Amino acid sequence: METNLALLLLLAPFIGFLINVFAGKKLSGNLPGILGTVAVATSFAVTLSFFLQVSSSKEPVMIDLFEWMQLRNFKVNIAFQLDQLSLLWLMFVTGIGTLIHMYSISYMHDDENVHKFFAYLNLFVFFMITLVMGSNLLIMFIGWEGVGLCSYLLIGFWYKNHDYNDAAKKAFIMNRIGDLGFLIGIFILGFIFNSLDYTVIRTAIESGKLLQPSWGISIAALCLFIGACGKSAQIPLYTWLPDAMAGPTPVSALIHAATMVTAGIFMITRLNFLFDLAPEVQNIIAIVGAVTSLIAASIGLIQNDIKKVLAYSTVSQLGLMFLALGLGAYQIAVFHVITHAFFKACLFLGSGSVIHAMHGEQDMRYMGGLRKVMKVTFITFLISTLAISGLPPFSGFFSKDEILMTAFHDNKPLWVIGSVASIMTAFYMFRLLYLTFYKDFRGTEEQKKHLHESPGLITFPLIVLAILALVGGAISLPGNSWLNEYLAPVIAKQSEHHHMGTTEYMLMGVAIIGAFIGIGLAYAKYIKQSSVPGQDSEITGFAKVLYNKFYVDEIYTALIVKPIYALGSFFKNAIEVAISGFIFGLGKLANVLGTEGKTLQNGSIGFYLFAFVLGICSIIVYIFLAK
Amino acid sequence: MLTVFYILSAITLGTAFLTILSKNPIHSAIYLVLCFFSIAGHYLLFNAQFLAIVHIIVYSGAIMILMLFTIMLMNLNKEDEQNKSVLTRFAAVIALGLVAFVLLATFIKAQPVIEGYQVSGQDYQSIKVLGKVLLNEYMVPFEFASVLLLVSMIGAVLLSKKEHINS
Amino acid sequence: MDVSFILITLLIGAAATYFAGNKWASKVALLFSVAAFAVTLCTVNLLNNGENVNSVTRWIKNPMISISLVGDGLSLIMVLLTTSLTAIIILATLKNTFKNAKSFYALILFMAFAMVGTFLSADGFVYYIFWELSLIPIYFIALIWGGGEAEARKKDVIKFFIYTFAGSLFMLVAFIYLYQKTGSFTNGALVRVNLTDKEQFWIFLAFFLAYAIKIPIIPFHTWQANVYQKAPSAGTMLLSGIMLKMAIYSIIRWQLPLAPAPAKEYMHVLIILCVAGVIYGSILALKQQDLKKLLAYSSLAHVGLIAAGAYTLTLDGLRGAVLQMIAHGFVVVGLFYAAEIIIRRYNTTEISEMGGIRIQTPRFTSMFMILVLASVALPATFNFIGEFELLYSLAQTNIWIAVLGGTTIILGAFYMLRMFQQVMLGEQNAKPFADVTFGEGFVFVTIIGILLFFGLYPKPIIDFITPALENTLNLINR
Amino acid sequence: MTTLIAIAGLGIICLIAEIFNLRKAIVPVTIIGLLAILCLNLVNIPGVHVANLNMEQRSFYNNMIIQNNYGTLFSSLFIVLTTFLVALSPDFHKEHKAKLSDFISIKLFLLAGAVAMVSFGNMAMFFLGIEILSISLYVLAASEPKNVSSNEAGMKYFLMGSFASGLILFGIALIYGATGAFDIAAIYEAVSTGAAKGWFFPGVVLLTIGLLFKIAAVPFHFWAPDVYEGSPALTTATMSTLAKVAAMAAFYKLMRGINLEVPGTYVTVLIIVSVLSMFVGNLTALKQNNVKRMLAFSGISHAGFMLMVFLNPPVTAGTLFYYAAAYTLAGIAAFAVVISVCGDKRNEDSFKFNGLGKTNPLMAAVLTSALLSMAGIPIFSGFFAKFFLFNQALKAGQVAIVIIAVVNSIISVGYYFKLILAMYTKESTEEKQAVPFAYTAVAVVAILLNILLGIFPDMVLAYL
Amino acid sequence: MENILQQIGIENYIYLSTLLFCVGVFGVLFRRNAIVMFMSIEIMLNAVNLLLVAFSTYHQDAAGQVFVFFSMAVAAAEVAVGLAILVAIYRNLNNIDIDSLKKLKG
Repeated sequence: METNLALLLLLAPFIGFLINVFAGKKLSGNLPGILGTVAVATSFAVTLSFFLQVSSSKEPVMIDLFEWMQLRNFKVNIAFQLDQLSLLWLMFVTGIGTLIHMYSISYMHDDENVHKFFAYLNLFVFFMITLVMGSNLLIMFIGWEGVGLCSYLLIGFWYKNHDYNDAAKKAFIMNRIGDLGFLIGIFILGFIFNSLDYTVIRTAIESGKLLQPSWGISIAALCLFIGACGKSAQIPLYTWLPDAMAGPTPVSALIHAATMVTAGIFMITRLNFLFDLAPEVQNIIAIVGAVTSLIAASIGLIQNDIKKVLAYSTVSQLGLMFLALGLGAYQIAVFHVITHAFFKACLFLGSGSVIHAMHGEQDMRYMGGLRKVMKVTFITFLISTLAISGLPPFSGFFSKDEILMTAFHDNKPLWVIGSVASIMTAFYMFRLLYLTFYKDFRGTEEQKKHLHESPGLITFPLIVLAILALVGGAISLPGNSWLNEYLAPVIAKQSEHHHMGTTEYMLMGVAIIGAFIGIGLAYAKYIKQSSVPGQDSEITGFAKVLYNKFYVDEIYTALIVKPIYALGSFFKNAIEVAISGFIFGLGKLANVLGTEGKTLQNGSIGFYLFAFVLGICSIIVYIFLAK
Repeated sequence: MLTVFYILSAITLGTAFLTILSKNPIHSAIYLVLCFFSIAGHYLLFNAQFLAIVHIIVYSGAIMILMLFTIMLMNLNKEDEQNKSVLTRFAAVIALGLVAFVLLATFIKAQPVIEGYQVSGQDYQSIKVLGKVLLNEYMVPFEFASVLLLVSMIGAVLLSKKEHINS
Repeated sequence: MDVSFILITLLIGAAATYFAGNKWASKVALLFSVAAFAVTLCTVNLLNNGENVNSVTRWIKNPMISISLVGDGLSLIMVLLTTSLTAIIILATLKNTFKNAKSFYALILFMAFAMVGTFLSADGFVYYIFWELSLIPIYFIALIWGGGEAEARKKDVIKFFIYTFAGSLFMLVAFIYLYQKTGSFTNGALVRVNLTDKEQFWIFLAFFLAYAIKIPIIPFHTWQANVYQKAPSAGTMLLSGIMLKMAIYSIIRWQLPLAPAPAKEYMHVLIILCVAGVIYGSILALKQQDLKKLLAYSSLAHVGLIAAGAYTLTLDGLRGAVLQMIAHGFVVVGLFYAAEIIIRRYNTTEISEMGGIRIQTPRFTSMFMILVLASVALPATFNFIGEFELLYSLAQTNIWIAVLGGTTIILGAFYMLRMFQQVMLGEQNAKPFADVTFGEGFVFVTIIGILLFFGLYPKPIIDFITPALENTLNLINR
Repeated sequence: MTTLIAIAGLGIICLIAEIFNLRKAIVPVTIIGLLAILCLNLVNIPGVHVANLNMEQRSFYNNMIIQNNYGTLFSSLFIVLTTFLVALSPDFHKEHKAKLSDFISIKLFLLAGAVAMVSFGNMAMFFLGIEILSISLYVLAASEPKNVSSNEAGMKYFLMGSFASGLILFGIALIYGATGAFDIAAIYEAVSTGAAKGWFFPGVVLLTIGLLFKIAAVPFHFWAPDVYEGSPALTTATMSTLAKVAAMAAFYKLMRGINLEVPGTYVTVLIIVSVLSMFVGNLTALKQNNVKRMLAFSGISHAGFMLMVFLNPPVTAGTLFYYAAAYTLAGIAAFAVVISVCGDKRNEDSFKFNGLGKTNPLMAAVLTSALLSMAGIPIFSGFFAKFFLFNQALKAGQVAIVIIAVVNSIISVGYYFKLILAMYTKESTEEKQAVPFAYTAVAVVAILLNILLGIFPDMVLAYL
Repeated sequence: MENILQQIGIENYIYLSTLLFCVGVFGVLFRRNAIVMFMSIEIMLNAVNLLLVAFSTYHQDAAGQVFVFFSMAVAAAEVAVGLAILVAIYRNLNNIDIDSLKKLKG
């Protein structure tokens, strides 16, 4: 029964995908969307039942299907594991997934390939479920690459535009760089543990009978972290995420904000027992997370594309999560993942609503004053913005604050960085809010005429998510964390719980003040001074560096892409030519010798006889006289 | 006897050279006949009279007549051979020297020590003996030679037969 | 019933096809290729039931040569690959009209015959004969039915022939040398001979030359791209799908067991050479403007990895190599078929003249996409299994080599997606493009079905080949 | 012995038939006669494996003729080849009907010479055999008196051939001087007892050189391309198949018969000649446009290959025979096609073969098979021939020369395939013409025999 | 029965024959007139004949002399055929200079 249910959970979206792929074209109107939504909702329902079962029984559900791969020292099975961590993830993946599917029914209504959209979206959910449900690293890897694929398909959904296609390709390839790291990590773990099952590895570690020196584990952890970097858009592999905004907005909300990008965090949390053995790697993770958070936030300060701002904000928030992971505070990272999923999904969907109303315009410089026409969108957006800015009692406050608190305890510099990033977050989020919803409309008259609130199918998910963003912090209130207890079985080393002392309250205060500083700055600039960001060419100085994202893409192009192409040209024009030249040279040599042979054959009997005689002489000399 | 041998040898080699060096083919032919006669002299020295006679009949009498006949037929009795290039002559001389040197050196090297040549006193070259050997022991090659001659005959006919298509 | 039935079926098929005349040739060929596949399946079944499927016929007394055909997991899986792909390839060409079709199809079946013979032979000399024999049909297929400018084609095809012929002759010399040592050509006897390391080295080298050219491993690959480009698609499929697998199979079957010492001593050199081919081929693929050439270089990269795996002398490497051979065989046939469809409709191989096809052909696009993804070894495709085992085996020798070899998953994605984008995506192409017909779709679906099924459930194949590979490994480590 | 008599008798019957105006009957009678002689000849094979050349042999007429498997098998091969050549004759000489009997009888006498060359027991028979063969070929080469090329070919062949005959004769004289005998067995006896004088070995070397000329080995090969090109195609076919192989077989028999111990230098010379022949033949063939000329150079290289049998003489008789059979059968098939394509138009440039794959697929297939056989591609007997050769050479430990031979095989593919390419890829420039049945029959039968030999090598190998 | 070799020695005959043979070779190389080349070849054959007779005497064996008969037959046959070819050439080219036969080459 459990097996069947779990398979239903897994396969429901896949069935949705199949139906949409093969029959989607024939389904009329909203039917593909409804089908897709139902499929994911089914998964959600099953997840819910499992969730309730496991949270009460505290016994994970293990499902072993069949043998998949055979390697020298171990076998890999197609097997699934529904424990606390995976169910938690499944809850919000399928939950938010359902909402976003619902949203998309309306949002993608006019697209001619809507059935494909839902097919891909369903496929994504399927792979995400696989990723989360797998009971060993290779199953996770299937999902891992699968979601990458869906991300590729959905970013490039509007395939007529080659910029979008480039973005999709970039996302896939950068993910694959991380995947290579992941694979190498898997290999090393395979050598060390002779298995890729989480439980086996965990048992091996906890029994303390490791044969390999721990640096092997460290390298494996580092490699896995590289994989996580790729998927979760951390330095240095983060540049694909802002570009990925080329996809339809629901995609950005689901894949590039709420679920897929958190796969890295899931993986590290899943293998927390492993990372605990590698403190150096944890340090690296923390530093990378913090730096990413700061850099992404700083770039976000000055972007004008509404989705780009949100994208950098996502990168920045993911950085914070990695900071938490690096500090060993896995529950807190998970907590932030969940709250972030709520408010960031809400923000993206809200921005989608705005873009929908603006007929595809994404530049904030041409928006403004929308709160009057789009009330629901505005309110939900405001709630989420407050949540991300870290104001109590919104969910973001609790999760972010816990991260900063942990950082303060463990590593002060990182706390500073994290706090600065938070202030910046507050600033650019409110900048976004002000530019979009306040003041007067700056778009064309044509656009103004058509401004309207989005239909219910769009606003309903917004409202639900806004509520979740508002109250989501409740799952792990300071001092009384349901989440900590719930996750305790899957986290090997419990981080010591901070008692809420004066330091903690003071830190909270600092955080709140920081958020207000950011909001205040934004208010001063965009409400008081009514300034609107200028044209691209007017930007100068450091702002220009920021506006151009620290030129990272250009640097990557110059350092990696260009050299590869140059190498390709070199191979093509030099080495290939040289090798075939050599081979042909042998043929030419034979031909030249043949021509020489021809000239020797000059037709004169005298010469022939002379050669004959010379031949006789040399043979006789050789045999009889040369001694 | 040695003197006779040397004189004969000198004549043989000399006429052979003259055969080659004379510009007029008729002269060459006549020198060659002389050369053949001197070789017949050698045969006589060996006491091989029958062979000497056959030699003269076949070579001087048949082969050389055939050649002379051809020369006459083609009206070649004039010195119309074009001047050969120096290179050709030089090459020929070099080849002569080389071959002569190499072969002689080889034979000198390969020369077996001849310890007192013994004569058995047996008859081995009278016509009677030769006839017996030729027609008993060498009967098959003797018959086979007829095939050879037949071939050359057919060949000569084939090459010079006038074609008249009759079919 | 033994393995010789497969050969006989194919040979009779070739003759029957030739005499069937141009009109019926393709159908007869298809019939016989399917029959051969069925016979192979029966043989596999017999082997699984523990029956003896070997066939030995005395042939030449001095030197002692017998036609001994041995079916074990390794050889029969390759035969299965060959017969199934032959059927698929013939199916894929059904729509085409060839001048002198009877010869064309007869040559294809004859080539299949030779390749099957290569896989089955356990006698070195017979093996060599089949090996060479397979070269003749492909030469004529590429020459007569090939595309492109005639003079250039001729040059490339003859270069290919001489090149591969040259390599294999040295293999023959090595075989004869071994015969002098043992008085037998049979695999079983040859692997038992005691050779000095120096002898082994030279024998290894002779074999290597033959295989490196056929596979090809850089720097012996220069024939490949041009021939792939110029051969008709069926020829390219035969070449890339099966023929180059002959060489990798031979590495496992002949080269490594016969000369294990140099294989061990120069393992790293060999692996690095192969892995260098992976990177080299990938980077070159990025620069190609010609669709078939691009696929050719991608093939170079993939097979480089397979060869590297085989040279690791680990069970995972050998198994990965076999699995990946099968997977690559199917995927490359599928890709070339897709290329063929595009080329046929647009009458060009230049990528720059393509683009904007997706909008017109949703079905074709999906199938092509899946093949592209399989070729970049997306998990849950068969290619992933192979590539994973290969990379895992590389990691067993040296983790850095695995990293280098692993760049294939990055670079592979790079050039394949780039190609896919340029060929399929973008604004609608001015030239119309009809979506796949039922027949074409059938071919794709078959291939995709195989790739996905075994991607998730490779156990039957793994169980089938593993005993034979363990056997080989024991011989290598004797 | 009966074979020899029967062949000579058949020749004479041909001549007589012409006198009695039975021209139409000549060719059928000859072919039937030859086949009968072939049967007669094959009866002599005892059907057991005979490793040693000197065993199981019968001698006739004071050791003049020796009959053993080696001689019988080679004689059979020659008879088969002559049958093919005779079958090709009537169509080839259709412009010269009056000369047909001459041509055929000369071919028969030539065959008699060739048979004598492989079954001699005495130097006299050997010498007469080689001379009959040579003189017949001089005549055949020059057999188009109106054609300057043919004249030139005949003259060149005659002058150089006579020169070589002189050397052979010189060699025989020296051997006689050293051993006092012309009989092979006696010579062998003298050599093995150490009674031979110092002239023996120079004699052998001179004889060798003369024979190397006959098989057209470098550096005595210069005549071959010119003569092959200038002669009528059918004569070229005779020279490149029958004559070359007969000389090679005689060479081998002679060396095996009289040489007890060959010094290293002698073998080295043969190896060098062999290697040179391969290289010069193959490399020069690459640049040839005339097909006959190309086949001439290819023949030079094959002579080089065949010389490899001297690397391991005691056991290579079978290999030599196999190689010879493979090479000549392929050669006959190839020439049958060449003749059918070029006819007697005296132009054998390779462009004549353009598009043959379309205009005459059967002939194209035969020529392709023949060329593949010569190149040494499996299933054709040429491959097995090379294989056996390499096998023997490696048995003798000569890896280097095998490698060189391999390199040459590779080079040879270049020019063989040039012709194949022309047949299948180029457009025909000639109008399609009907091919006489005889040509097709000969080509097909020859190539089938070749393939048969490839599939069942034991068919002949078992007897040597 | 007396024997010349008791007085002269076989080696002298060998040298003589060799020299005569070389002169023949020289003639073939030196001259371009086909007839004279034929003659040179006859000289070569005669040199060998002389040698055969010398050896025949040396071994006191008739076979050598019998062989000379065959050699003569061969010489005669060769000359007959050679001259026939020569006549054919003369008919075509009106000369018998061997250097005019250079059409076949390359």
